[in-house]
Amino acid sequence: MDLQAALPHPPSQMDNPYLPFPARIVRIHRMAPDNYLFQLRFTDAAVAENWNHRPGQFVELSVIGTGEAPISIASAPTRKGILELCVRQAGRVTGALYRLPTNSVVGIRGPYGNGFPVEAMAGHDLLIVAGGLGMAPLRSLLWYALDYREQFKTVTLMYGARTPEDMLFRDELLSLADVVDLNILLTVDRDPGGNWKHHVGLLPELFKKAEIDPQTTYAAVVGPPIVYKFVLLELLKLNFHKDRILMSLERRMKCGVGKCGHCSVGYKYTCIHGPVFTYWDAINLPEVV
Amino acid sequence: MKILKMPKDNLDLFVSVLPAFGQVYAPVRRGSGYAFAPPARWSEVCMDYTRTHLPPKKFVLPPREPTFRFDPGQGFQDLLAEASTPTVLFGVHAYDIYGLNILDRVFAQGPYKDPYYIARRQSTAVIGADFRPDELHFALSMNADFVDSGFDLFLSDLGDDYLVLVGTSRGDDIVLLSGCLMEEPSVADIAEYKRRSNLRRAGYRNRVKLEDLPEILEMEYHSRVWNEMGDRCLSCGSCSTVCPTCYCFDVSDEVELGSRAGQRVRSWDSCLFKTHALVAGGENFRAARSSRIKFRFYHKQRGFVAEYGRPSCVGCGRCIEVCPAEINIATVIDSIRGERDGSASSSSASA
Amino acid sequence: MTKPKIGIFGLSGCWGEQIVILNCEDRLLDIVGAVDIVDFLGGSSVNDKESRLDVAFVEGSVANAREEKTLLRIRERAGILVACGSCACFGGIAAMDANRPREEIVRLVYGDAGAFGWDIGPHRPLAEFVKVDVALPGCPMEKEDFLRAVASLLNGDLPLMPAYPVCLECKTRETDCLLVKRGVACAGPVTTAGCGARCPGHNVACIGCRGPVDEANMSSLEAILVEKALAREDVKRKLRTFAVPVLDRETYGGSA
Amino acid sequence: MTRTITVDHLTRVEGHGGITVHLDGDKIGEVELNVFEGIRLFEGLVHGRHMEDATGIVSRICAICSHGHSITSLRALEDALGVEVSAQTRKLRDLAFQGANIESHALHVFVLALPDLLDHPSVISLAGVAPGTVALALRLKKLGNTIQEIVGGRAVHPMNYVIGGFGKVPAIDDLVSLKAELGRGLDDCKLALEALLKVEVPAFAEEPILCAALEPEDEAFFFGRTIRVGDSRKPARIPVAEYRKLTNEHCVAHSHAKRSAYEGKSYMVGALARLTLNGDRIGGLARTAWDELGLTLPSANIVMNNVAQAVEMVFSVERALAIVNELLEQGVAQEEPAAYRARACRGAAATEVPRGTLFYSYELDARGYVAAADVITPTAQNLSHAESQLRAAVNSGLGSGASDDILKRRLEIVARAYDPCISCSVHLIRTA
Ligand SMILES: Cc1cc2nc3c(=O)[nH]c(=O)nc-3n(C[C@H](O)[C@H](O)[C@H](O)COP(=O)(O)OP(=O)(O)OC[C@H]3O[C@@H](n4cnc5c(N)ncnc54)[C@H](O)[C@@H]3O)c2cc1C
Ligand code: SF4
Ligand code: SF4
Ligand code: SF4
Repeated sequence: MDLQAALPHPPSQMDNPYLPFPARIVRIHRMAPDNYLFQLRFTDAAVAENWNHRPGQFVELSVIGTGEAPISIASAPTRKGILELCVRQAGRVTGALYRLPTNSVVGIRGPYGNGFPVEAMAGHDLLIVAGGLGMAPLRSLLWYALDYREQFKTVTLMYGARTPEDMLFRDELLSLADVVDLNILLTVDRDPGGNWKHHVGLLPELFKKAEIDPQTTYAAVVGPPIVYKFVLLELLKLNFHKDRILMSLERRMKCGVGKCGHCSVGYKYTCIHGPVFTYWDAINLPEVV
Repeated sequence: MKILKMPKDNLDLFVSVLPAFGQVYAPVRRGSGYAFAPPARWSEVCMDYTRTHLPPKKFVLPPREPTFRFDPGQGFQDLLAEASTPTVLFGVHAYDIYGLNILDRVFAQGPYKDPYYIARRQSTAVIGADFRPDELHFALSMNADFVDSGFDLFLSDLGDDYLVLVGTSRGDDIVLLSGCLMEEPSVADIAEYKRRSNLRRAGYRNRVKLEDLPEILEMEYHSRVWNEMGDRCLSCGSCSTVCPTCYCFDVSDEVELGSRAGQRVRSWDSCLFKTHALVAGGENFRAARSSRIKFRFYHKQRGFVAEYGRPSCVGCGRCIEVCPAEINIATVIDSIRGERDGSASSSSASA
Repeated sequence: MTKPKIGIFGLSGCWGEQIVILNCEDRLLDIVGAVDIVDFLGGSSVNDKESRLDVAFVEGSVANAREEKTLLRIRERAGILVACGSCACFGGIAAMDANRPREEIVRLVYGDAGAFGWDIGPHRPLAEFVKVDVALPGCPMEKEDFLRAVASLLNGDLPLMPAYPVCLECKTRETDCLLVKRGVACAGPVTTAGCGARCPGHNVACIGCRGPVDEANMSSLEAILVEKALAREDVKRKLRTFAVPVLDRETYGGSA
Repeated sequence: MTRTITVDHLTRVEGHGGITVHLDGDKIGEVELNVFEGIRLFEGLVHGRHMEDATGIVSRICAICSHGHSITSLRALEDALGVEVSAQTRKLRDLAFQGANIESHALHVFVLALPDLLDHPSVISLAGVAPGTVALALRLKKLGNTIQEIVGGRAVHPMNYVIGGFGKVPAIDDLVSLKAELGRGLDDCKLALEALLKVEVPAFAEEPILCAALEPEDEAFFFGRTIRVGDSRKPARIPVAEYRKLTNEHCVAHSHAKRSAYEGKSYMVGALARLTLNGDRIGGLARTAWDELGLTLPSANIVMNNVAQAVEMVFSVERALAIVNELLEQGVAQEEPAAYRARACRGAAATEVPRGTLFYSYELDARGYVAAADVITPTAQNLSHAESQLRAAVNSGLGSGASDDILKRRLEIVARAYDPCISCSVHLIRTA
């Protein structure tokens, strides 16, 4: 075997998966005190043109001179030209991102990860369950489902946040409620302001308010560990198929392309085999849940 | 495959053409061990070395590697050119070439290819050499005692001659450039090669049973053995650092004083370190030392099997040699199997 | 644009970090160009002791009430407080005997004259008194760490520091392991990296000058060294040279 | 009317100290050099530690003199253990001392003292008007550090020095590049001289100075086994083992450091003392510097110590180059440290570090643990002398009607002339 022939040719700059594309922050929307929505536009029109992602995929975002962090894509694939990232301030990179003014250039590479299996989900009822920041990747799925509404039967969104102020995309979701064919169930843990017109209580309580047929439904669940714990309980109570429950895992990541080793769960890499795993996958991976 | 023979007396002439293919690195003494380093004189090169401190991984995945420059004004410029320095690695043992082949699967195959790795691997000519196993090698058990690819040339000792396998066209170029140093091997040479290979295989003193290891590991996931190891392990990371197939890396941005321009650097990391699976906010998916050492074993011996059809361990014995806590991959496998002290199966149920 | 205001301060110590700063000969003029050093007793006889500081670099440990007061005042003034060197980060070498009665030691030095009533409290790390934003350990701190910290802080980022042990860096030097091959009490496995394994690279055991790595497995290393026929008391003292206050506060050696 | 003049905090010196002068009308009462650096009590730290750990600990007494502390500690241990080091080891240690001397003197003369003489608050402000001179000083300082790094492994707190030799003998390549740098260093020395020639050295007091320094053993200017005290014509001689005859320490209440006196008189150690007593050893470019800078010894002006340091800096660059040449000619052997065995023993050593004579003695028990240790640093010895010079400076200042502000500045300049290392002075070690 010829070693030189066997190995792929050294790729040109275009196929260096580590090299970010410059993108400009065109708008920063402060959705919650520690949650900003960043709208980005690639500086190179060709890159924007060729960009395609699936709901549930993520990008590696570089704040130039600080570092890189994986962030879910919150916008729908159908929104060409604009990429929306919903970021919580959590540490060095996200902290530096928060200090950048509009018009700054950041680096973006991706999209990475498997995303939601939308082809398999098509033709089914769709149940989207989001807790807290879990809404970020699910918003992409939600918009995908709305853009291709005909592909799905009923579409239900259950979303829980701590308070109305913490609810991401609150205005957008509230405005959607009446205009599209979507069953929206929102809840907050507490309502300090007293102006909340929807449910107050924990996320799993919303299951009492919805008619869900486990035989015909795919559930996509993303949230903090506590959400998984109780939502999964509800779904299992309903006798959901374990491989029709989809969840998105979060692990430390340094490359996004299956090399750096950090995001491994058991013997899968979150970045390439995930981040979306079925519940069945997850319980069979050591170290999850 | 082209097979040739070269009298040992010709070795000096042969190595004198190598610099035409790049900076030559060969095994030389370093303390009580060896290292691949540019030899000052050829007499420094130890053809009978046991193993080098660091495996050839250091050439294809350097301990610290700047990958690109960034500048808020100018965007991103890769530093790929630096990865293409022609290099000749002389005297690499079969298991280490196996190690490179395993790294190839991770870095040069699959949906994303690592251009830095590929550039380095391609600009490195690998000249293999056979070896005599010592008490730590268990390459035979890991099916890495012999390689049929991944090298340009491979030299096997026949006594007065070397049998030379030509693995690539570059290998052939080296042979051609060296002139008439090689000849066709005779039937007797091949017989001698086989005899010596058998002898080498018989010479392994360290062996592990591999056949059912993935299942055993699956079943012994909660074995007490892991906790005992967690108590002893220092999380020093020495085992993964010297491993020919451990490749975890960390990434950091280095900026220049008074600017946001700088370079992104990747550097070796280890799954034994506490921060390996730590995420923002403080959650650590492998906070316990025992879970980290278990992870290393699982990933090498179990996870890789699932993903690539074989374990990523090649049996070089390095991690056994360097572990200050005397954690020994071969004996760990035995105790998991329950064959060392019979403890594994009896304790596993309790967890 | 106004340049960030910097202060450089020394409490009890050997002046090592200030010397390290002065030893950045090639970069000093760049640093002076990028920041405004307004308060630096060791370098200037005109100092602004009141203004707000963007960053304060503090070397040395806190040994008495006077130093505690100095430190609290620095904290009040500083946006970011950087503990420089192992004395500031962990108490350092002077805190080695933190658990021994002070009077006894004083008598050893000053004889019957005693301490004239001086304040001779044990040496404590800065974090016992104030919030420390960045810790640059090492005895002394590494020049490179300092320069990298300055570069990051100028961008508003906290510097990245290694959180793994010296062994990783040592292994990349491809020398014999002192612990495994020579049975020497090397503190590398329990010491935070960042020095490039300078000591083992010179065939000299690491003495732990960069302080304990997060989750250092002290008890296992101790057991390993005792197995190699070193006296347990001696091993303990060797591993407790630079960071006694921190080691005593956190429970190291707790296993998996 | 009584009053005090105080310098709250001496600036541009290593460590924390101040000056208090008590005045009753024009009569000077107590003059105190206060040391309020936190006490670190190194004696408690080395006591009971293994002899092999001791040097790494005492190095931390002082950063700027860490090579001096380390090597002196080792020489005392070797003296106790009866270890003879190789000629190569002696040479390399000598080289390290030259490096330390270049670095320390470049720092003191240009960064700490020169701003005074040119009326600048700091070297940063000096750099604004004389960037060339500052860059030059930094280059020389770096040269000293490079030497210390190559020989000792690190500029501050070297780790490469062990009992009997070195962990790792410096690499030939490093010595080759060092040779080139030392060549450039000589050129820099010439430029430095030019810069210093323009500087006028003030004299605030004329007061005879009693000097003490080691008598150089062979070519190693900074190593010796006999102490000289007095002046160059007829100094008294004391064997190093009996160094307490010179140092005679006592404690005073106003300071965390102890005081020294020889036969009841305070004395001075450091560059000025060395050149006064051993000036006959100085030749070459250093001698030219001496002449050009107009250094006349003995001198009664302590500020001249700065000039003596400049001369010594040139000497050290020349000496370092000579050593490196010798090493390169003879080749550097990759030798192991000399062997030794623990036994109950005691020993002492002294060296000349940049600020003066440094004394060490150790007593070891049969298993090799430290039973007693004693360290006397140059600044500790100089404190009493400095107080007498401060008094003289105030005296002459009052005589000429100087204001308190001028007096304070003069006090600082006089104190700084000693290049005091307050961190050092306070960290006395004595276990008995
Ligand atoms: C697939 C995926 C999707 C994500 N989507 C979002 C999102 O839409 N919005 C959002 O706010 N956050 C998201 N996160 C989490 C986000 O990546 C972390 O909050 C972020 O990396 C923190 O970086 P930092 O530098 O600010 O924090 P630091 O604590 O300073 O982290 C330092 C570095 O460690 C790594 N790291 C730390 N925490 C994480 C983590 N949780 N996951 C992966 N790497 C980590 C990163 O490389 C990071 O740069 C996602 C994580 C993953 C894995
Ligand atoms: S070498 Fe041994 S002690 Fe160190 S991390 Fe590996 S298993 Fe643990
Ligand atoms: S010599 Fe010390 S630092 Fe180096 S690998 Fe061994 S134990 Fe670790
Ligand atoms: S090896 Fe250890 S003692 Fe030496 S510099 Fe590094 S941390 Fe300090």
